[in-house]
Amino acid sequence: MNGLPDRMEEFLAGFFGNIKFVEKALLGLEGSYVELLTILSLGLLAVLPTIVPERRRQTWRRLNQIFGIVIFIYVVFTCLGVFGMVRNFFRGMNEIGRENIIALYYCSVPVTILVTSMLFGPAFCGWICPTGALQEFAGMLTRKWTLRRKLRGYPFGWGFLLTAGLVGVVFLLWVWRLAVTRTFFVEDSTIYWSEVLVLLLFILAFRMREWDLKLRRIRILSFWIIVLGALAGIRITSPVHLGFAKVYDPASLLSTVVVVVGALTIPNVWCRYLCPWRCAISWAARKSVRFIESDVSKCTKCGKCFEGCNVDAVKDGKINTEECHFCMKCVDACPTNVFTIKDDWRRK
Amino acid sequence: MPRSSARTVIPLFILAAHAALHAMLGIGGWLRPFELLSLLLLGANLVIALCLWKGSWDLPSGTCTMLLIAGHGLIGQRLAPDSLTSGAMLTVNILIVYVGVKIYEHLSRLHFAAFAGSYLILFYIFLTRMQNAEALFLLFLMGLAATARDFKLLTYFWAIVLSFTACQPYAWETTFSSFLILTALFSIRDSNWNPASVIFLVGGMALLLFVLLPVIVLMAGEDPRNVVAMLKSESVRDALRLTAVTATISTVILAAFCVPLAYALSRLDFKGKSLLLALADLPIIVPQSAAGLAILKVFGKQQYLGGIIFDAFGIRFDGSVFGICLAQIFVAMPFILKGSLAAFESVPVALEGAARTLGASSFSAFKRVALPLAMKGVVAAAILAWARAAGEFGAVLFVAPYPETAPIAVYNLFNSVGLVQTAPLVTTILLFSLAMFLALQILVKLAPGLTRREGSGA
Amino acid sequence: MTPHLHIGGVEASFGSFKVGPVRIETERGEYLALLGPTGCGKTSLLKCIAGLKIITAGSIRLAGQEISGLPPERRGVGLVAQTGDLFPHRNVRENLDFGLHYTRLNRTTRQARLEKHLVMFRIAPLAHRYPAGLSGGETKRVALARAMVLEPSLLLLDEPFGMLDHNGRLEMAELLRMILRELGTTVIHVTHDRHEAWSLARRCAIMNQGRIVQCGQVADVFRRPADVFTAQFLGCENVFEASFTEQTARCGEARFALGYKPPFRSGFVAIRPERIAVAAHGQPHLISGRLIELQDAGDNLKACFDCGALKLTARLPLELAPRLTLNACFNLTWLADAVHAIKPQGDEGANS
Amino acid sequence: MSRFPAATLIVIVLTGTLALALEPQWPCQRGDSSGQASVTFNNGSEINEWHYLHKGARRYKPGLAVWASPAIAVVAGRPMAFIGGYDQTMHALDLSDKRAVWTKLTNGEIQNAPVVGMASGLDVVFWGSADRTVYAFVAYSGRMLWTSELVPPSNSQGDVEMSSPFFMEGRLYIACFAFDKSLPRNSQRGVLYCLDAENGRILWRELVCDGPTSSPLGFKRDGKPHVSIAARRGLLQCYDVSGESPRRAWSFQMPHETLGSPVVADCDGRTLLFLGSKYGNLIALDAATGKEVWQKMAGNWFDNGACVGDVGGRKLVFAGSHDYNLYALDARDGALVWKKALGGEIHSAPCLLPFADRAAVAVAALDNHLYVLDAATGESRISYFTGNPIWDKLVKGETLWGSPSAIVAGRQTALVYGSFNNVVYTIPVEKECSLTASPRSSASLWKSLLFVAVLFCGLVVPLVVRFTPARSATTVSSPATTRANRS
Repeated sequence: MNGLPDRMEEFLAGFFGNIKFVEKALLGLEGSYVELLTILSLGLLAVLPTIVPERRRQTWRRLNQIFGIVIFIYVVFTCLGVFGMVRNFFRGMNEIGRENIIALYYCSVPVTILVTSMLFGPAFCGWICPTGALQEFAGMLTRKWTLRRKLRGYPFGWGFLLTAGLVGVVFLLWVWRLAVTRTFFVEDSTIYWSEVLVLLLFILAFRMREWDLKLRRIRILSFWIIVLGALAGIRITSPVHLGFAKVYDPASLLSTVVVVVGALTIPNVWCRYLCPWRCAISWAARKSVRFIESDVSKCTKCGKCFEGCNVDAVKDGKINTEECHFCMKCVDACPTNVFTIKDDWRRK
Repeated sequence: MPRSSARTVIPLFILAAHAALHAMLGIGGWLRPFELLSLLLLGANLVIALCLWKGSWDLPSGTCTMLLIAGHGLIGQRLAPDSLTSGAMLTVNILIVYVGVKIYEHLSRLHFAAFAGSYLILFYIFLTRMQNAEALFLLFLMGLAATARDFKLLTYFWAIVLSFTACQPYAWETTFSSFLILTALFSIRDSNWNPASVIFLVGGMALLLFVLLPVIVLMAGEDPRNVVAMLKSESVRDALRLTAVTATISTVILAAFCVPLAYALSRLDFKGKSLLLALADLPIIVPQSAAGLAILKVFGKQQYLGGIIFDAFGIRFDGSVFGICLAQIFVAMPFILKGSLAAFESVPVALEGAARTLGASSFSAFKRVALPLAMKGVVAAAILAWARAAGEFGAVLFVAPYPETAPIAVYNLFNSVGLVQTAPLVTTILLFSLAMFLALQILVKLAPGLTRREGSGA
Repeated sequence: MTPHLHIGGVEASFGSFKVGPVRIETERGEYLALLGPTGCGKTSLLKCIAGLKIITAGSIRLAGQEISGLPPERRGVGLVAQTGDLFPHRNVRENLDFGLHYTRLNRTTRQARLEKHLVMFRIAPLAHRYPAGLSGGETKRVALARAMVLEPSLLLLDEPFGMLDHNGRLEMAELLRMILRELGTTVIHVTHDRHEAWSLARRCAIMNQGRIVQCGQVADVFRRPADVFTAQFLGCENVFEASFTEQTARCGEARFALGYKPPFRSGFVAIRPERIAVAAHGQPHLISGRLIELQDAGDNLKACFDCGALKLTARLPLELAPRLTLNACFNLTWLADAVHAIKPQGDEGANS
Repeated sequence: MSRFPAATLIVIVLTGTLALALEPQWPCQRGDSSGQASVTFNNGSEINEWHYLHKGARRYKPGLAVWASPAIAVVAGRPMAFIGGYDQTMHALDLSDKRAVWTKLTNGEIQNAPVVGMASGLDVVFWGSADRTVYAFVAYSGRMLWTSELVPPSNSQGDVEMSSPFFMEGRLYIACFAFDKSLPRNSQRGVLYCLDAENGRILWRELVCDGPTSSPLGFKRDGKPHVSIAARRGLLQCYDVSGESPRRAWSFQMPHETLGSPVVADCDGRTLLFLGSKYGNLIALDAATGKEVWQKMAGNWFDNGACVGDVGGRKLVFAGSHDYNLYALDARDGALVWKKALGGEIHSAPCLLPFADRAAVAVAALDNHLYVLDAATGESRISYFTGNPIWDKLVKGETLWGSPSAIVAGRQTALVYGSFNNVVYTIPVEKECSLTASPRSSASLWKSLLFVAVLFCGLVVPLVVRFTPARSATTVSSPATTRANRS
């Protein structure tokens, strides 16, 4: 019984064991640990969406996402996944005025993300975020099936229920394995997020049509849990955390697997319902300079934009800015050019 | 696409200048010949030149960026010791230049002035006034870039900057409170406002802040671990439990008597009613210590009434839970009575009349019409009374100093070990009270049936 | 046959204001309009009947049973207040269900009756709305339904048309007629608007300063107001002091034929303004007067004529408008039954 | 050092100590060359539970321990522990009297354990501090014997890392790495120093590598003293130090970076060195040739040194890994004897101790617990909660952490462990202890999962669904209208 999971874990542990290119976050100011490369690379990644050519934009985007994964896994040190980012931001703010370099070290990732979101729109979600990219790549496998479900208005489907059940089984088996092999401790709380995701999948199996948008508000709850956790000094690892840190963390591995498997049934399921950063980013990007303007009068209701959107943020030429990931798929898909990307510095 | 001559000339010129600069520096021995960063800078300039030439970047920001890159080629490396720092600075500077050009082009001169001024002040604060703050400068510059185009955001940004530089020991607290004030100020701007009331508001808020700051500092400044450690202590938990239990019992007793009384007072009119209402406020007027003494004088075990009760039921009030409840009931009574009275008075009598004609007895009408409609006010009053009862110190101290309730525990601890060691306990109690209070408030908000009062016939 | 509702000598006091003694009798299924100006005690009287006010004297008998001593919940009287008085914390359905809760009906019967009334009063689509979200007409309908769902034998309506627009009134009137027709409930309808009363009631009672001044068939009351107040309240602007000789009323210099002999020598004479007509030149006329004021009152023209000592107000058909010029003299005429003699004031009980 | 045996004798007489069981008294980091940080002492005095609290004024850097490992010695008949930390102070603690006998403030953090050895006929504590200085203080009085600054100060100096000293035959070996900002990364200098223990004179210095190093480890082979030292980036080197200047005997490149220091043990007539690396390889080398004997893979880093001991007639190597497991391997061939998963990443070096007449191994893990496991079976015997860290900037696997040390007093064993919460705990393992942690089990996980599930389905989802503003409630599947409504 121990054979396969053991080997799997060992394989993954070997895979994720130590992956950073540099053993410190590169030396910068005064030979200290500084995430300067983060500012550099994230800044570059954020600027890329603004200058890529319109032709084959989605290919560029995928490249950007792959580059984002590489950057986050191999270079960035302070971002321990979405939760760690919130926590580190708080830490960094606390260091301002005392250990300024450490403040920069911890704040650079979240500040860069928020600042680029405020200026260039929520492009981080659609173009850079490694968690989102992972889910998107996984979701490509079941694209046809999920699209059919979406176009039929999320009917109750045995297939979906079955897949949700599969996720649940993966979850429970792994939890059982964690529970019997080792004692459980605080950082593993990411298990709860996976659990919530599994429960969500089950709930959504029956009520997706009615509750999809409503349940997205759980993100806010998730955000506040993490913020309060940061205030209380509780470490909670995120899914995909194991990819960013040097530490192989089975609980994080579990939640990553659940998130990825979940993304097979609902594209970007983590972003939709649980991602705490999404709140902050959509807040920051509300009045961003760069945004997608839609001219509904041109819309022929062909449904192409709705088909393409991974997070169901657009329908019939109207964009729900709170959900939009700025992937610009709708812009590229629209046959009548309903959408235009605008830079408006006067936007208030 | 027709290209203007500037599009062709300027990039080439700057590119040439950059190359010449590097050649000069290289020949003069100022720069290592094939230093990575300088090659990168040249490469970046080439890319931007191409972008400019192709027309996919607008002229002013492109030119400024190229100049900036050239400038970094010249002096950036002298300033920053390593290529990475230099590169990060360059990135942030490009962002600033880009934002600055855009603000200059698209927004008013006032915006640009605010942006440039902010940059200079940040420069002054972080690079001139503070030591070792280059990192912070980078951090805050990014913030400035994001917020500069909106005065409201810029104000918030400056609130953060000033809180974290000028008000350092209380940075979070100041941020929090200034955000509160700013949000309030910004949100009134739209409604019809006049200078007088805004000034009054600001003044009042300043005082409110003065009241709130100690509380906020106490709560934010304490290490959560100390609080947890406090919560783990048996005596503290006992005190908190006792406080919660006695306050709840007192509130229940008060509710059982005062809510019907308030209903009666709101519905009946009789001689001496106003006198009765005035007397009901007496516990507020009487100093707590005096109230405690008064209770002791009547209900003390040695006293007449207290003696009778003790003989008859074996209940003693001084130094027991009953005494605590008694003192709490005494002080909290006006709050629940007045609150419920106001709530019941807001319920139209006609509704009860309607209920009567529909077959409800007067008790039933109270239960099914008056009480549900007044419930929000009644519960708010009960919560207030609960808070008052839980926080009661003076009267309880006289009547029943033991078993310790939370306020008395604070007093005793302060007397024995002093300020520093008492602080975590106070924070604990504060958080506990706040949590209970919020929980009750949320409960009232969320409780079904109580939320649908919008537009009642009041 | 004993009257269904008998109110005999009811008196009640509200502070300094006194109501009564009041005496009203209605038959079963009768629709009685209780007319009176604002503040005359109509609503108070309703409250007395419903039991929300304690009466100090007199008796109220409903279907032969004395109810004045009973608490309101046991009187079986439905009351629809002016504002509707819906319970804001209950939705429409729960509002209707409120009274049923006390009826000891079983659940299915209750449900059935509730559904029936929801449909009957056309409020089924509103069943889950809260009163705060209802319009004025809807509120009234719900209030009416709430009272009627208990099937009271007596329904008291307090200004049911108050605060309604024209369409709302029509709808409401239709509903009330239906109640009258299908449920056979005795209704007392309190209003200050005589048109409202005319449209529904066959009997009406006029109330003034806490007393019933006249009670009778609508046409009767309208044609033959018992006193000056009633006449004026019912829209008769032309009331003049007069002395009577045989069948003639003398009013200053003018004389009017009455068509009957009043039982008193002096008193008042009332001329219905609607019955006054402008006679063509040369036609026989009763009086001539100079037009001093002309006002378009919507469905008629209100014209004031200065006829020497008298100032006559006439309600003329709109078609006359082109013929009427201010300060011109016109000949006025009316039929004999337009004139009604009114007993002098202070002569109590002469007509009752 | 001819005076060494004589001095030992004098001390024995002086202190009345009957059993100082270990022959070379303090030759290594905290313990003997087998890595056992245990000392036995027997003069009848009891060691009771003691929490020594010292709040340093320094702010802590991320990833560094508050306390280094303690060194325990019997000095003047009293069991004493010497421990330094990021408060820059060396504390000499009397474990039976429960008091700090003396403290010495230095100018830099003390990142590693001190060593107690004999010099000038006295028990002397040697330690290195981040002020680039080696201190030698008389153990029982705190009188300064000598100090020696290893690296001259310079303007461009950055962080300094001083290893634990190693005391062998009157000589003190210590490695020092001072980061020089003026130099490129690949021309930094990690240097091994050899000092005269009597007066602190530097006998020789040897450039070991271009980065930080582990603590040096001395052992004897063919009667000749050797010192082995590992560079952080994975180069393990062995020097013959019998002559005037060191001679490199061999070197071995580890598969990846190493954080711990090597330990040595005799095994079947061979002397083996054990060292773990960042990829999770624990490697046994022949100390004579520097050739790999066996290699064993764990799930993650070996963060600290290993520990070797005789358990039930077998020589076992114990090492804790970041995959939460404590591994017990057969020293001869690396066969896995047992492994035990604990509550967190294991960051400390294990330490052997007798516990109820059986060998036990104590190890601290990042879940803030100190575990005592049966050395033969890996069964968990007891665990202690050693407090939450006072700061939360745990950077796992980037530093050497403090490890527990054990002292055996008569039939009773005590663990000394400097925790991250400013406290040095002295824990008598067979007596009542206020820190004893309740055993944890998987049940708590299942319970809390159930709790979360009930909370989520029973409270969160109903509330979220019910109290969602109408704009999203009415436009469930059409965000378009959502936006239209808002605007």
